[in-house]
Amino acid sequence: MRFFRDYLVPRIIQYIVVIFCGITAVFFIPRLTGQNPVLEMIAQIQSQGSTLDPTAVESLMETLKELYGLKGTLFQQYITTWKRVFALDFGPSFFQFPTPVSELLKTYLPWTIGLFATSTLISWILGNILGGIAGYFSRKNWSKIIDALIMIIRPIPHYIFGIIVLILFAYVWQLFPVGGMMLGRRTVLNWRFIMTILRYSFLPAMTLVILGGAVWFQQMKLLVQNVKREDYVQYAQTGGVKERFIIYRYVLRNAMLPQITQLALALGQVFSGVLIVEMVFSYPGIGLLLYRGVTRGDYNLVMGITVLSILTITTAVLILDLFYPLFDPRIRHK
Amino acid sequence: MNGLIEVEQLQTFYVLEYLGKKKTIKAVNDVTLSIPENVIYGIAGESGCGKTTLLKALFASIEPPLQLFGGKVSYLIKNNFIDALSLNGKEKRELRWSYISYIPQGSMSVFNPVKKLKVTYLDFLESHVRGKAGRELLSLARQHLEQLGLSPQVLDAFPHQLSGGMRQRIAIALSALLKPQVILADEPTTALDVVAQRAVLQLMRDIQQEIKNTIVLVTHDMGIHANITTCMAIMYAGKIVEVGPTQEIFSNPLHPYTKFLIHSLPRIGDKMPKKSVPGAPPSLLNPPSGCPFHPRCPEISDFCQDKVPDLNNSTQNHKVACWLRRESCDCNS
Amino acid sequence: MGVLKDLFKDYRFAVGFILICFLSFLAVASFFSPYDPIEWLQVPRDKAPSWSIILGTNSKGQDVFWEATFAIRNSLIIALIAGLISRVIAVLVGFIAGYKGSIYDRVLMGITDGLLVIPLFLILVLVAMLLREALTLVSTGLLLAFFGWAWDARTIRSQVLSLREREFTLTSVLSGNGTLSLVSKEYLPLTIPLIFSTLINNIAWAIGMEIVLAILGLVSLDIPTLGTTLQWAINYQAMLLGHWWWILTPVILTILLLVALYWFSISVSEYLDPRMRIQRIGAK
Amino acid sequence: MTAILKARNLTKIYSLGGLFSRTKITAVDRVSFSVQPAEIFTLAGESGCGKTTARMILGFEYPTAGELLYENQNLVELRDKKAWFKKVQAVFQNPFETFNPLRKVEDYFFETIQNFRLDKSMKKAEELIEEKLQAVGLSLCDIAGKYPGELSGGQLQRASIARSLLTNPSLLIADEPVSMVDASLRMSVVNLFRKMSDSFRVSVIYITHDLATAYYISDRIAIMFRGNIVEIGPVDQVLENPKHPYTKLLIESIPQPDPQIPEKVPIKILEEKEEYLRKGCKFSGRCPEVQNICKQQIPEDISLNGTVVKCHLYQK
Repeated sequence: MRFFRDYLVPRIIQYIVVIFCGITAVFFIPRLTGQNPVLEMIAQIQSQGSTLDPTAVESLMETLKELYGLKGTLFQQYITTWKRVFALDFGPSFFQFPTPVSELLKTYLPWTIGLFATSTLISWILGNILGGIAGYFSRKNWSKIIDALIMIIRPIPHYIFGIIVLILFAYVWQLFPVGGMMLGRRTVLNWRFIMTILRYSFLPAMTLVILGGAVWFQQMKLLVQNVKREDYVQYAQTGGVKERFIIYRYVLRNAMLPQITQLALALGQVFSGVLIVEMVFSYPGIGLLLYRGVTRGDYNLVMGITVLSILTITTAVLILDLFYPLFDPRIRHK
Repeated sequence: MNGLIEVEQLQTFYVLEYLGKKKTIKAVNDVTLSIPENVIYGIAGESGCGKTTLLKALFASIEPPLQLFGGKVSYLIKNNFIDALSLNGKEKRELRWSYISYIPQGSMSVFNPVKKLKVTYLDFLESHVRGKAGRELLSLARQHLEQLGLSPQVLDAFPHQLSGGMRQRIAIALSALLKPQVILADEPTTALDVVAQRAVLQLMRDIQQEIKNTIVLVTHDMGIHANITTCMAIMYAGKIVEVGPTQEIFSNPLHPYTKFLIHSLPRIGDKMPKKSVPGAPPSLLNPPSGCPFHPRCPEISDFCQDKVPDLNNSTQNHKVACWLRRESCDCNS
Repeated sequence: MGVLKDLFKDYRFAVGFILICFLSFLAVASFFSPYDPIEWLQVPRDKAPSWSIILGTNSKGQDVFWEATFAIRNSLIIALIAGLISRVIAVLVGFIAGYKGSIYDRVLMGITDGLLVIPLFLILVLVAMLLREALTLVSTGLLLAFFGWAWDARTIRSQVLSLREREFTLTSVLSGNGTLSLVSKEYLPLTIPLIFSTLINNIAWAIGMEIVLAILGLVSLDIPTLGTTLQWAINYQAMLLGHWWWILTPVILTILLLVALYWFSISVSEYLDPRMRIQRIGAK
Repeated sequence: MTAILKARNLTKIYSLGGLFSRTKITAVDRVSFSVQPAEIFTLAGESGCGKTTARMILGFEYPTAGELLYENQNLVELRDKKAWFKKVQAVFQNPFETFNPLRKVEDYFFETIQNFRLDKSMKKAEELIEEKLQAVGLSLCDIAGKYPGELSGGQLQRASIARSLLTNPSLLIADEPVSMVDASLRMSVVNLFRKMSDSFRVSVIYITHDLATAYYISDRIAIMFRGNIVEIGPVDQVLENPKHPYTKLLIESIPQPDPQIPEKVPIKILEEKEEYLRKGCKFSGRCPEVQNICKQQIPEDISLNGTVVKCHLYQK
């Protein structure tokens, strides 16, 4: 039971605290900027030429405040925000009035989750195994070549790399569709539908796997080169233990541990990468939704996406933290 | 009387190349040694005298930056000598642990931290013993531990759950698992406290008596040599300065450095003022000319500086490398 | 100069250094640009690159080459502001959490981990959305600085934690050094390489993030930066209309700049790595 | 004469594990001793208890309970650390870690002088440093402009001692100062402590697990086992005829450099963690002269003509 109290309870408390701080930050930061989205909205409407008499402006102001959850004192607004978070209802979206934000999110979120989960997993596994092998045989030529290649890919940001892939594969070689996939009402699970999903999600997934994989490759290579010098690896080598055992049971097995914590810490950034790549390829996920919401100044939608992302990421981090003891007995058995 | 391992004029130096400058450290500088069978052979010397490098050469694991500059190390296997340093990777790997095994200095991180000790034992066994199932090998390991007076359920624990002393004894038991002809131990007890050290030495003595093999024990602590080794060699600046039965070396030390090593350390019950060796330890980068000890030797004479003394018999098997001992050697013992 | 000679032995430093010099030369060249960075229709539109107009012209009627020089300069300004200010925050948080420990450590690290886990990108977007047009170069830099320190504060803290355990900390305290002189005399020389490499990585991150903000239309679009030039190119369907030179210029410049910065930082931080410096002292 | 340092029931308890776990290890358990001026007092024993006590004396850690009196002023309430460091200095175990590898060794000397405002002029400062270096058998030209990497272990340790002498402390804590120094050079450093306590009137707290060097230079000794002082008294009495079974075991286990000594009787080894949490006398698990009272009741301190033993065997 000590393990439960020592390891789990602090993690769960941290999970709740982070969500609380996240939501509070999302609540306060916009208000700190001193900008009032309602005035912004009215200015936008008036700039489009329709003149409103003062009473209409007054009532519009009231309804907008209501929709934005800006009614009453700061504390009341804070409470309404939390009510919205728990009910997962973020009010109506503006650029697709009156559909509620939660409706939009319900249709677009599964796509992002699918892309995010598969690409992160593939890039993590691929990057670690390749990095591990390259790290172990670091003197061989092929590992030096891959290293040089990765050195070029690693610094390129998601958006730029996405653009290059898009230009090459969609425009120049025309292998993949340029635009995004339109979401039909019914998602019927037949073979043709799955093929279209694959065709549309291949480029974004490839971009994410390459970029993510490069990061994991480099970190794993460095870790393996350090673990190779550890006493227990040298001792196993002096003991004439088969090389196969040494690579998998000693080197990769130990070098993998810090990579799990690193994955948990980097999830926030990886998720941002996913959103950016979705914008480049107009992949029908919440990244695209974000792009449209931002360009049209739809606060409710952006607020909803932010809150939802915080919940997804912190839950994913908690799950990863709970998995970690399975791999590291030093935590399980104090 | 040729021994189990023969070392002839061995020269292994570290070649360090840094920003264009090449530096060679003469760690083992022309050493000739014969390690007999069924004995605990001690190698004494301070840090930086090359004893660990000599051990690496004995274990035939010479990897860059350490390079062989001359001489031979040969193992006696089924009574014919084979040149250990010219073995290829596969042959070396087979000999490891079945013919020659190794006890590490600190056992802090010698075992795979994320696996139970029994998995590490199985790794060693499966790499050398063919045709036996895992369960059989495991019972072999448990039996081996019981024989040595260690509780077998230790195998079900993780390394971090055991104390330093216990981990070191598991490492020693592991080194004797396949009953090798030779076990090399590099300062096995430095990291331990006196009581745990006594248990470790006790275990090594039991193993040697049971398998009747040779344990080469390297340590700077003369007390341990007196306590456990049968014969020993003393190294200084990459060379052997004195070699012989432990009884003789302690009762009648010949080389001035050996005298210092034995008499300069304090003992409970003896308040006599003790003086340490004057001067500073020699640099292996450019060792002093002639006898390496001459800059610090109280009984120095003129030709000590120019000619390197070789090992010369003072009595039947008690040799010393010192010019003064040559002439005035009355060999009355 | 001996230092440069040693560094140039490493091909990554050579490539990185030369590229950085070339790009900063371009940035400086922007001061001598014959064209005004913001004015439209200064040159005939949509001309393909030719000898007289090296990189051709864009649909806004501007010379792509001179626009690019402004773009590099402005992006570098934003990135430098973001990088330097976030270093100050990261070093402060890292050293206080690492050295003071106990409550400071728990509180500061709680905030940092919180910031790490939350997708900062989204909060950044939220704030930028509200500031909308008011985002000049400096305010974008400050915004990026405010969100860019969490990751490095964590790495700096772990290094300070390990330094605190080392015995020379005790010697220094016993020699009468207060916390400030201890940190500056004992820890800074050992952490400078880490701070330097995190600075370069942060600059690269800031450049990448500025591009995304521009694509989202959250920075004022008339100030030319690598992001805004790319945004205009995409808006005017440069790719579809075949004006490849307009869209590729910012993309390739960004890649060159980021690869150069990355290689430069890797080789320099390896050279400054304490273990290497100790060896160099030994080899003297 | 009055002792310069008195410890009364000094206790330090560490809680392991995360925020909520309450597994506690008492590293220092109600330790009391006193150090006379110009005396070498040894804290011997395996457990890290000696090191923790030293850190508490230096003020790097605060005791959970008990008092530390320096000239009858409780150190725990002392706020002005710098003034305290003028009176107490320390020498550490690993000479290669004592000085920052990227800074010159001499910087520490000049800093100590500046920070404690010992000498205004540069010339006077150099003279003071030269004087202290001579006392340890070195000279300023040996270490001038040199980095730690360019000096040997023995030289670094001597330099560390010289630095600690600059402020003419009245108390010096030597935390296993010779365990990392070559055996052949060890005595030259050990003799230094004797010379310092005689000529500079410095009291030395010598922390070690090497009883032989302790016997050679110290005046009084305390044997510690799992956080308790089990035996304390003049070094000749304690080491020449030990009373506590653990002290006997320690002395008997030291390998003597003399092959004639007969082999020792095999002993039983217990897991360390078990012993910390054990009820009654912590040594009862493996004590050859154990009685059943030892397992229930913690023994009190019994004084036998100058030596104080914590063992039921000597219960009146």
